Amino acid sequence: MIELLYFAWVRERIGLPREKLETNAATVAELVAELCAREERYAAAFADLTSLRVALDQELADFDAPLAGVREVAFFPPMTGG
Amino acid sequence: MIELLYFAWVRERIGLPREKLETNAATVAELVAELCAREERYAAAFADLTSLRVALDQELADFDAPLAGVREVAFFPPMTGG
Amino acid sequence: MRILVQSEAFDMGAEANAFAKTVSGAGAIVTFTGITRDSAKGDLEVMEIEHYPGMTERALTDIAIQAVARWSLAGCLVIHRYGRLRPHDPIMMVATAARHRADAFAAAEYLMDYLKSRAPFWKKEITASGTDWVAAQDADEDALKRW
Amino acid sequence: MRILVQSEAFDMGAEANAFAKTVSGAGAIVTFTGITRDSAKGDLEVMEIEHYPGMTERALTDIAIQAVARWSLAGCLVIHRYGRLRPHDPIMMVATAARHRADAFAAAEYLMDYLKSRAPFWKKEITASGTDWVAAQDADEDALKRW
Repeated sequence: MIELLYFAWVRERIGLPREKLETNAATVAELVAELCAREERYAAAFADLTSLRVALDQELADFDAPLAGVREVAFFPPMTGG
Repeated sequence: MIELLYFAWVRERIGLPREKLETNAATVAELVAELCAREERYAAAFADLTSLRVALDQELADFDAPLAGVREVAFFPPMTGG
Repeated sequence: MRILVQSEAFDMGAEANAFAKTVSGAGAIVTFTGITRDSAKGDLEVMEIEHYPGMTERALTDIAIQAVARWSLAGCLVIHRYGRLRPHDPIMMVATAARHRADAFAAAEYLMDYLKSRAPFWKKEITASGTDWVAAQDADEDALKRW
Repeated sequence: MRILVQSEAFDMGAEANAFAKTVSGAGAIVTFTGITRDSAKGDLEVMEIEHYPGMTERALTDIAIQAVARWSLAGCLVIHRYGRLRPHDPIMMVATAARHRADAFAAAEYLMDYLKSRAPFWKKEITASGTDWVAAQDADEDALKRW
Protein backbone atom coordinates (compact mmCIF):
# COMPACT_ATOMS: atom_id res chain seq x y z
CA MET A 1 0.00 0.00 0.00
CA ILE A 2 1.47 3.35 -1.00
CA GLU A 3 0.26 6.85 -0.30
CA LEU A 4 -0.20 9.20 -3.26
CA LEU A 5 -0.02 12.98 -2.78
CA TYR A 6 -1.02 15.65 -5.31
CA PHE A 7 -0.16 19.34 -5.17
CA ALA A 8 -1.15 22.57 -6.94
CA TRP A 9 -2.99 22.06 -10.26
CA VAL A 10 -2.32 18.31 -10.16
CA ARG A 11 -4.37 18.20 -6.98
CA GLU A 12 -7.06 20.37 -8.55
CA ARG A 13 -7.34 18.23 -11.71
CA ILE A 14 -7.45 14.97 -9.83
CA GLY A 15 -9.79 16.47 -7.29
CA LEU A 16 -8.18 15.25 -4.09
CA PRO A 17 -4.98 15.92 -2.14
CA ARG A 18 -4.07 12.34 -1.25
CA GLU A 19 -5.18 8.74 -1.50
CA LYS A 20 -3.92 5.28 -0.67
CA LEU A 21 -3.37 2.69 -3.39
CA GLU A 22 -2.58 -1.00 -3.67
CA THR A 23 -0.38 -1.35 -6.76
CA ASN A 24 1.99 -3.74 -8.47
CA ALA A 25 3.59 -0.99 -10.56
CA ALA A 26 7.36 -1.41 -10.60
CA THR A 27 8.19 2.18 -11.56
CA VAL A 28 6.67 5.64 -11.32
CA ALA A 29 5.87 5.51 -15.04
CA GLU A 30 3.94 2.26 -14.57
CA LEU A 31 2.05 3.79 -11.68
CA VAL A 32 1.14 6.81 -13.82
CA ALA A 33 -0.10 4.51 -16.61
CA GLU A 34 -2.21 2.60 -14.10
CA LEU A 35 -3.77 5.82 -12.77
CA CYS A 36 -4.42 7.22 -16.28
CA ALA A 37 -6.24 4.01 -17.24
CA ARG A 38 -8.43 4.36 -14.17
CA GLU A 39 -10.23 7.65 -14.80
CA GLU A 40 -10.22 10.60 -17.16
CA ARG A 41 -9.24 13.10 -14.42
CA TYR A 42 -5.94 11.24 -13.91
CA ALA A 43 -5.31 11.17 -17.67
CA ALA A 44 -5.92 14.95 -17.69
CA ALA A 45 -3.53 15.54 -14.80
CA PHE A 46 -0.76 13.36 -16.26
CA ALA A 47 -1.24 14.37 -19.92
CA ASP A 48 2.16 16.08 -20.14
CA LEU A 49 4.82 14.47 -17.95
CA THR A 50 7.41 17.13 -18.90
CA SER A 51 5.35 19.62 -16.91
CA LEU A 52 5.27 17.35 -13.85
CA ARG A 53 7.69 16.45 -11.10
CA VAL A 54 7.64 13.44 -8.80
CA ALA A 55 9.02 12.89 -5.32
CA LEU A 56 9.51 9.46 -3.73
CA ASP A 57 9.47 9.52 0.06
CA GLN A 58 9.99 13.31 -0.14
CA GLU A 59 13.03 13.19 -2.47
CA LEU A 60 12.80 14.36 -6.09
CA ALA A 61 13.03 11.40 -8.49
CA ASP A 62 12.67 10.48 -12.16
CA PHE A 63 9.62 8.88 -13.75
CA ASP A 64 11.59 5.71 -14.45
CA ALA A 65 12.58 5.33 -10.78
CA PRO A 66 11.62 2.00 -9.13
CA LEU A 67 8.85 1.98 -6.52
CA ALA A 68 10.19 -0.92 -4.45
CA GLY A 69 10.09 0.03 -0.78
CA VAL A 70 8.57 3.46 -1.45
CA ARG A 71 5.77 4.51 0.89
CA GLU A 72 4.93 8.01 -0.38
CA VAL A 73 4.71 9.22 -3.99
CA ALA A 74 3.97 12.89 -4.67
CA PHE A 75 3.12 14.46 -8.03
CA PHE A 76 3.27 18.20 -8.61
CA PRO A 77 4.15 20.90 -11.17
CA PRO A 78 7.61 22.53 -11.24
CA MET A 79 8.15 24.36 -7.97
CA THR A 80 7.81 28.12 -7.63
CA GLY A 81 9.19 29.02 -4.24
CA GLY A 82 11.04 32.15 -3.26
CA MET B 1 46.91 78.81 -3.78
CA ILE B 2 45.85 75.17 -3.46
CA GLU B 3 44.84 73.18 -0.45
CA LEU B 4 46.65 69.93 0.24
CA LEU B 5 44.97 67.15 2.26
CA TYR B 6 46.62 64.03 3.67
CA PHE B 7 44.90 60.93 4.99
CA ALA B 8 45.78 57.77 6.92
CA TRP B 9 49.52 56.97 7.07
CA VAL B 10 50.29 59.76 4.58
CA ARG B 11 48.89 62.19 7.14
CA GLU B 12 50.89 60.50 9.92
CA ARG B 13 54.18 60.58 8.00
CA ILE B 14 53.82 64.19 6.94
CA GLY B 15 52.59 65.11 10.38
CA LEU B 16 49.60 67.24 9.46
CA PRO B 17 46.16 66.74 7.92
CA ARG B 18 46.13 69.74 5.59
CA GLU B 19 48.05 72.79 4.47
CA LYS B 20 47.84 75.54 1.87
CA LEU B 21 50.51 75.96 -0.78
CA GLU B 22 51.49 78.46 -3.45
CA THR B 23 52.86 76.39 -6.33
CA ASN B 24 53.73 76.63 -10.01
CA ALA B 25 53.62 72.82 -10.45
CA ALA B 26 51.79 71.93 -13.68
CA THR B 27 50.95 68.34 -12.70
CA VAL B 28 50.47 66.23 -9.60
CA ALA B 29 53.86 64.61 -10.23
CA GLU B 30 55.55 68.03 -10.29
CA LEU B 31 53.79 68.97 -7.06
CA VAL B 32 54.98 65.74 -5.41
CA ALA B 33 58.57 66.44 -6.55
CA GLU B 34 58.34 69.96 -5.12
CA LEU B 35 57.10 68.63 -1.76
CA CYS B 36 59.74 65.87 -1.61
CA ALA B 37 62.49 68.45 -2.19
CA ARG B 38 61.13 70.50 0.69
CA GLU B 39 61.52 68.17 3.64
CA GLU B 40 62.43 64.59 4.47
CA ARG B 41 58.96 63.77 5.90
CA TYR B 42 57.41 64.47 2.47
CA ALA B 43 60.03 62.32 0.76
CA ALA B 44 59.17 59.53 3.23
CA ALA B 45 55.45 59.84 2.58
CA PHE B 46 55.82 59.92 -1.20
CA ALA B 47 58.63 57.31 -1.44
CA ASP B 48 56.46 54.78 -3.29
CA LEU B 49 53.84 56.36 -5.54
CA THR B 50 52.36 52.96 -6.47
CA SER B 51 51.10 52.72 -2.88
CA LEU B 52 49.46 56.15 -3.08
CA ARG B 53 46.30 57.55 -4.59
CA VAL B 54 45.49 61.16 -5.42
CA ALA B 55 42.20 63.02 -5.70
CA LEU B 56 41.79 66.40 -7.41
CA ASP B 57 38.81 68.37 -6.14
CA GLN B 58 37.49 65.14 -4.62
CA GLU B 59 37.75 63.03 -7.78
CA LEU B 60 40.33 60.25 -8.15
CA ALA B 61 43.04 61.22 -10.63
CA ASP B 62 46.40 60.10 -12.01
CA PHE B 63 49.77 61.47 -10.97
CA ASP B 64 50.29 62.97 -14.42
CA ALA B 65 47.00 64.89 -14.23
CA PRO B 66 47.28 68.70 -14.73
CA LEU B 67 46.71 70.98 -11.75
CA ALA B 68 45.30 73.94 -13.69
CA GLY B 69 42.16 75.19 -11.94
CA VAL B 70 42.40 72.61 -9.14
CA ARG B 71 41.73 73.93 -5.63
CA GLU B 72 42.05 70.78 -3.51
CA VAL B 73 44.61 67.97 -3.84
CA ALA B 74 44.37 64.96 -1.53
CA PHE B 75 46.96 62.21 -1.06
CA PHE B 76 46.15 58.90 0.61
CA PRO B 77 46.82 55.14 0.53
CA PRO B 78 44.52 52.74 -1.34
CA MET B 79 41.09 52.89 0.25
CA THR B 80 39.81 50.22 2.61
CA GLY B 81 36.12 50.88 3.06
CA GLY B 82 33.36 48.36 3.58
CA MET C 1 21.55 26.78 10.62
CA ARG C 2 17.91 27.68 11.16
CA ILE C 3 15.04 26.65 8.85
CA LEU C 4 11.54 28.00 9.45
CA VAL C 5 8.48 27.07 7.41
CA GLN C 6 5.51 28.98 8.73
CA SER C 7 2.21 30.61 7.84
CA GLU C 8 2.78 33.50 10.26
CA ALA C 9 4.20 36.81 9.08
CA PHE C 10 7.78 37.59 10.08
CA ASP C 11 9.65 40.85 10.67
CA MET C 12 12.59 41.00 8.27
CA GLY C 13 14.54 43.49 10.35
CA ALA C 14 13.98 41.69 13.65
CA GLU C 15 14.99 38.37 12.06
CA ALA C 16 18.11 39.94 10.55
CA ASN C 17 19.14 41.38 13.93
CA ALA C 18 18.44 38.11 15.76
CA PHE C 19 20.48 36.25 13.13
CA ALA C 20 23.39 38.68 13.47
CA LYS C 21 23.52 37.98 17.22
CA THR C 22 24.02 34.24 16.60
CA VAL C 23 27.01 34.53 14.28
CA SER C 24 30.42 35.17 15.79
CA GLY C 25 33.52 36.05 13.84
CA ALA C 26 31.47 37.09 10.81
CA GLY C 27 32.54 40.21 8.93
CA ALA C 28 29.75 39.99 6.37
CA ILE C 29 26.01 39.40 6.61
CA VAL C 30 23.81 39.15 3.53
CA THR C 31 20.03 38.97 3.61
CA PHE C 32 17.58 38.39 0.82
CA THR C 33 13.88 39.03 1.32
CA GLY C 34 11.21 38.09 -1.20
CA ILE C 35 8.15 40.34 -1.24
CA THR C 36 4.72 39.51 -2.69
CA ARG C 37 4.41 41.59 -5.86
CA ASP C 38 1.10 42.79 -7.15
CA SER C 39 -0.17 41.33 -10.45
CA ALA C 40 0.64 43.14 -13.71
CA LYS C 41 -2.86 44.66 -13.65
CA GLY C 42 -2.52 45.70 -10.01
CA ASP C 43 -5.51 43.60 -8.96
CA LEU C 44 -3.89 40.87 -6.85
CA GLU C 45 -6.06 40.05 -3.88
CA VAL C 46 -4.22 37.07 -2.45
CA MET C 47 -1.10 35.09 -3.27
CA GLU C 48 -1.78 31.59 -2.02
CA ILE C 49 1.30 29.52 -1.30
CA GLU C 50 0.86 25.77 -1.15
CA HIS C 51 3.63 23.54 0.13
CA TYR C 52 4.43 19.90 0.87
CA PRO C 53 4.76 19.63 4.65
CA GLY C 54 7.68 17.45 5.59
CA MET C 55 9.39 17.53 2.22
CA THR C 56 9.63 21.33 2.42
CA GLU C 57 11.66 21.24 5.62
CA ARG C 58 13.82 18.41 4.24
CA ALA C 59 14.49 20.18 0.95
CA LEU C 60 15.36 23.50 2.64
CA THR C 61 17.61 21.74 5.14
CA ASP C 62 19.40 19.86 2.33
CA ILE C 63 19.94 23.10 0.40
CA ALA C 64 21.29 24.84 3.52
CA ILE C 65 23.61 21.90 4.27
CA GLN C 66 24.99 22.14 0.72
CA ALA C 67 25.59 25.88 1.16
CA VAL C 68 27.35 25.40 4.50
CA ALA C 69 29.52 22.63 3.01
CA ARG C 70 30.48 24.75 0.01
CA TRP C 71 31.26 28.11 1.59
CA SER C 72 32.79 29.11 4.90
CA LEU C 73 29.65 30.24 6.65
CA ALA C 74 29.31 31.44 10.23
CA GLY C 75 25.55 30.97 9.94
CA CYS C 76 22.63 30.44 7.63
CA LEU C 77 18.90 31.20 8.04
CA VAL C 78 15.94 30.33 5.81
CA ILE C 79 12.36 31.45 6.50
CA HIS C 80 9.55 30.64 4.05
CA ARG C 81 5.87 31.32 4.51
CA TYR C 82 2.90 29.43 3.15
CA GLY C 83 -0.79 30.24 3.11
CA ARG C 84 -2.54 33.41 2.01
CA LEU C 85 -0.37 36.48 1.46
CA ARG C 86 -1.30 40.01 0.42
CA PRO C 87 0.63 42.29 -1.94
CA HIS C 88 3.75 43.69 -0.23
CA ASP C 89 3.82 40.93 2.41
CA PRO C 90 7.26 39.37 2.85
CA ILE C 91 7.15 35.77 1.54
CA MET C 92 10.54 34.49 2.57
CA MET C 93 14.04 35.45 3.53
CA VAL C 94 17.48 33.93 3.66
CA ALA C 95 20.44 35.25 5.61
CA THR C 96 24.07 34.17 5.44
CA ALA C 97 27.10 35.20 7.48
CA ALA C 98 30.76 34.68 6.64
CA ARG C 99 34.17 36.17 7.35
CA HIS C 100 34.28 37.70 3.87
CA ARG C 101 31.62 39.16 1.61
CA ALA C 102 32.20 36.90 -1.39
CA ASP C 103 31.18 33.78 0.56
CA ALA C 104 28.15 35.44 2.12
CA PHE C 105 26.89 36.71 -1.26
CA ALA C 106 27.55 33.45 -3.13
CA ALA C 107 25.86 31.33 -0.47
CA ALA C 108 22.79 33.61 -0.36
CA GLU C 109 22.42 33.45 -4.15
CA TYR C 110 22.89 29.68 -4.12
CA LEU C 111 20.22 29.28 -1.43
CA MET C 112 17.82 31.43 -3.44
CA ASP C 113 18.47 29.65 -6.74
CA TYR C 114 17.87 26.21 -5.23
CA LEU C 115 14.98 27.30 -3.07
CA LYS C 116 13.21 28.72 -6.17
CA SER C 117 13.30 25.45 -8.13
CA ARG C 118 13.89 22.66 -5.63
CA ALA C 119 11.79 23.46 -2.57
CA PRO C 120 8.18 22.26 -2.88
CA PHE C 121 6.23 25.51 -2.91
CA TRP C 122 3.62 26.54 -5.48
CA LYS C 123 2.14 30.01 -5.89
CA LYS C 124 -1.39 30.81 -7.00
CA GLU C 125 -2.47 34.34 -7.82
CA ILE C 126 -6.02 35.19 -6.88
CA THR C 127 -7.29 38.35 -8.58
CA ALA C 128 -10.70 39.89 -9.23
CA SER C 129 -10.70 38.15 -12.63
CA GLY C 130 -9.83 34.65 -11.45
CA THR C 131 -7.06 32.39 -10.20
CA ASP C 132 -3.78 31.41 -11.85
CA TRP C 133 -0.98 29.08 -10.84
CA VAL C 134 2.32 30.93 -11.26
CA ALA C 135 4.39 29.09 -13.89
CA ALA C 136 8.00 28.14 -13.21
CA GLN C 137 10.46 30.24 -15.22
CA ASP C 138 13.06 28.64 -17.49
CA ALA C 139 15.47 31.31 -16.20
CA ASP C 140 15.09 29.95 -12.66
CA GLU C 141 15.94 26.40 -13.77
CA ASP C 142 18.84 27.76 -15.84
CA ALA C 143 20.17 29.65 -12.81
CA LEU C 144 21.07 26.31 -11.19
CA LYS C 145 23.61 25.56 -13.92
CA ARG C 146 26.06 28.13 -12.62
CA TRP C 147 26.70 26.24 -9.39
CA MET D 1 18.59 56.63 -3.15
CA ARG D 2 19.83 57.37 0.36
CA ILE D 3 23.47 57.85 1.34
CA LEU D 4 24.44 58.20 5.01
CA VAL D 5 27.97 58.84 6.27
CA GLN D 6 27.89 58.97 10.04
CA SER D 7 29.83 58.26 13.21
CA GLU D 8 26.70 57.09 15.07
CA ALA D 9 25.82 53.42 15.33
CA PHE D 10 22.88 52.18 13.23
CA ASP D 11 20.41 49.36 13.68
CA MET D 12 20.70 47.03 10.69
CA GLY D 13 17.22 45.56 11.13
CA ALA D 14 15.50 48.89 11.66
CA GLU D 15 17.26 50.34 8.60
CA ALA D 16 16.30 47.32 6.50
CA ASN D 17 12.66 47.65 7.53
CA ALA D 18 12.63 51.41 6.91
CA PHE D 19 14.19 50.84 3.50
CA ALA D 20 11.60 48.19 2.61
CA LYS D 21 8.82 50.69 3.32
CA THR D 22 10.23 53.14 0.75
CA VAL D 23 10.36 50.74 -2.20
CA SER D 24 7.18 49.94 -4.06
CA GLY D 25 6.80 47.22 -6.65
CA ALA D 26 9.93 45.46 -5.45
CA GLY D 27 9.86 41.67 -5.22
CA ALA D 28 13.42 41.37 -3.95
CA ILE D 29 15.40 43.15 -1.24
CA VAL D 30 19.07 42.41 -0.62
CA THR D 31 21.06 43.79 2.29
CA PHE D 32 24.74 43.55 3.03
CA THR D 33 26.10 44.48 6.45
CA GLY D 34 29.79 44.74 7.23
CA ILE D 35 30.74 43.91 10.83
CA THR D 36 33.96 44.87 12.64
CA ARG D 37 35.94 41.66 12.98
CA ASP D 38 38.33 41.06 15.82
CA SER D 39 42.06 40.86 15.00
CA ALA D 40 43.62 37.45 14.30
CA LYS D 41 44.95 37.42 17.87
CA GLY D 42 41.57 38.42 19.31
CA ASP D 43 42.98 41.57 20.88
CA LEU D 44 41.36 44.31 18.81
CA GLU D 45 40.44 47.23 21.04
CA VAL D 46 39.27 49.75 18.45
CA MET D 47 38.89 49.88 14.69
CA GLU D 48 39.38 53.51 13.76
CA ILE D 49 37.84 54.53 10.47
CA GLU D 50 39.13 57.70 8.87
CA HIS D 51 37.39 59.26 5.91
CA TYR D 52 37.54 62.26 3.58
CA PRO D 53 34.48 64.37 4.38
CA GLY D 54 32.88 65.68 1.22
CA MET D 55 34.61 63.27 -1.14
CA THR D 56 33.10 60.31 0.74
CA GLU D 57 29.54 61.46 0.11
CA ARG D 58 30.37 62.25 -3.54
CA ALA D 59 32.05 58.91 -4.14
CA LEU D 60 29.21 56.92 -2.55
CA THR D 61 26.61 58.93 -4.46
CA ASP D 62 28.47 58.34 -7.75
CA ILE D 63 28.66 54.59 -7.07
CA ALA D 64 24.95 54.46 -6.24
CA ILE D 65 24.07 56.44 -9.38
CA GLN D 66 26.04 53.92 -11.45
CA ALA D 67 24.19 51.02 -9.81
CA VAL D 68 20.79 52.63 -10.40
CA ALA D 69 21.69 53.31 -14.04
CA ARG D 70 22.86 49.76 -14.61
CA TRP D 71 20.14 47.72 -12.95
CA SER D 72 16.41 48.21 -12.57
CA LEU D 73 16.34 49.24 -8.94
CA ALA D 74 13.33 50.30 -6.92
CA GLY D 75 15.69 51.69 -4.27
CA CYS D 76 19.22 51.81 -3.00
CA LEU D 77 20.65 52.61 0.46
CA VAL D 78 24.23 53.05 1.62
CA ILE D 79 25.23 53.67 5.26
CA HIS D 80 28.90 53.89 6.26
CA ARG D 81 30.27 54.79 9.66
CA TYR D 82 33.52 56.48 10.55
CA GLY D 83 35.25 56.99 13.89
CA ARG D 84 36.04 54.46 16.58
CA LEU D 85 34.36 51.07 16.34
CA ARG D 86 34.53 48.05 18.62
CA PRO D 87 34.65 44.38 17.58
CA HIS D 88 31.20 43.20 16.38
CA ASP D 89 29.96 46.76 15.70
CA PRO D 90 28.29 47.12 12.30
CA ILE D 91 30.52 49.29 10.08
CA MET D 92 28.33 49.76 7.06
CA MET D 93 25.41 48.42 5.12
CA VAL D 94 23.97 48.59 1.64
CA ALA D 95 20.44 47.65 0.61
CA THR D 96 19.00 47.26 -2.85
CA ALA D 97 15.47 46.58 -4.06
CA ALA D 98 14.34 45.38 -7.47
CA ARG D 99 11.51 43.49 -9.14
CA HIS D 100 13.71 40.42 -9.52
CA ARG D 101 16.43 38.92 -7.36
CA ALA D 102 19.20 38.92 -9.97
CA ASP D 103 19.19 42.73 -10.21
CA ALA D 104 19.06 43.22 -6.43
CA PHE D 105 21.98 40.82 -5.84
CA ALA D 106 24.12 42.17 -8.68
CA ALA D 107 23.60 45.80 -7.63
CA ALA D 108 24.43 45.04 -3.97
CA GLU D 109 27.65 43.26 -4.97
CA TYR D 110 28.55 46.10 -7.33
CA LEU D 111 27.99 48.69 -4.59
CA MET D 112 30.16 46.68 -2.21
CA ASP D 113 32.98 46.13 -4.69
CA TYR D 114 33.20 49.82 -5.57
CA LEU D 115 32.69 51.03 -2.03
CA LYS D 116 35.61 48.83 -0.88
CA SER D 117 38.14 50.32 -3.28
CA ARG D 118 36.75 53.65 -4.45
CA ALA D 119 35.20 55.32 -1.40
CA PRO D 120 37.74 57.23 0.71
CA PHE D 121 37.77 55.26 3.96
CA TRP D 122 40.83 53.91 5.74
CA LYS D 123 40.84 51.45 8.62
CA LYS D 124 43.32 51.36 11.46
CA GLU D 125 43.43 48.48 13.93
CA ILE D 126 44.31 49.45 17.48
CA THR D 127 45.31 46.46 19.62
CA ALA D 128 47.14 45.99 22.90
CA SER D 129 50.36 45.54 20.92
CA GLY D 130 50.10 48.63 18.74
CA THR D 131 48.36 50.19 15.74
CA ASP D 132 48.23 49.03 12.14
CA TRP D 133 46.69 50.51 9.01
CA VAL D 134 44.68 47.81 7.26
CA ALA D 135 46.23 47.20 3.85
CA ALA D 136 44.10 47.17 0.71
CA GLN D 137 43.68 43.67 -0.76
CA ASP D 138 44.60 42.92 -4.36
CA ALA D 139 41.48 40.74 -4.44
CA ASP D 140 39.34 43.81 -3.75
CA GLU D 141 40.87 45.74 -6.63
CA ASP D 142 40.54 42.67 -8.87
CA ALA D 143 36.85 42.36 -7.96
CA LEU D 144 36.17 45.57 -9.93
CA LYS D 145 37.20 43.90 -13.18
CA ARG D 146 34.08 41.79 -13.34
CA TRP D 147 31.80 44.80 -13.82
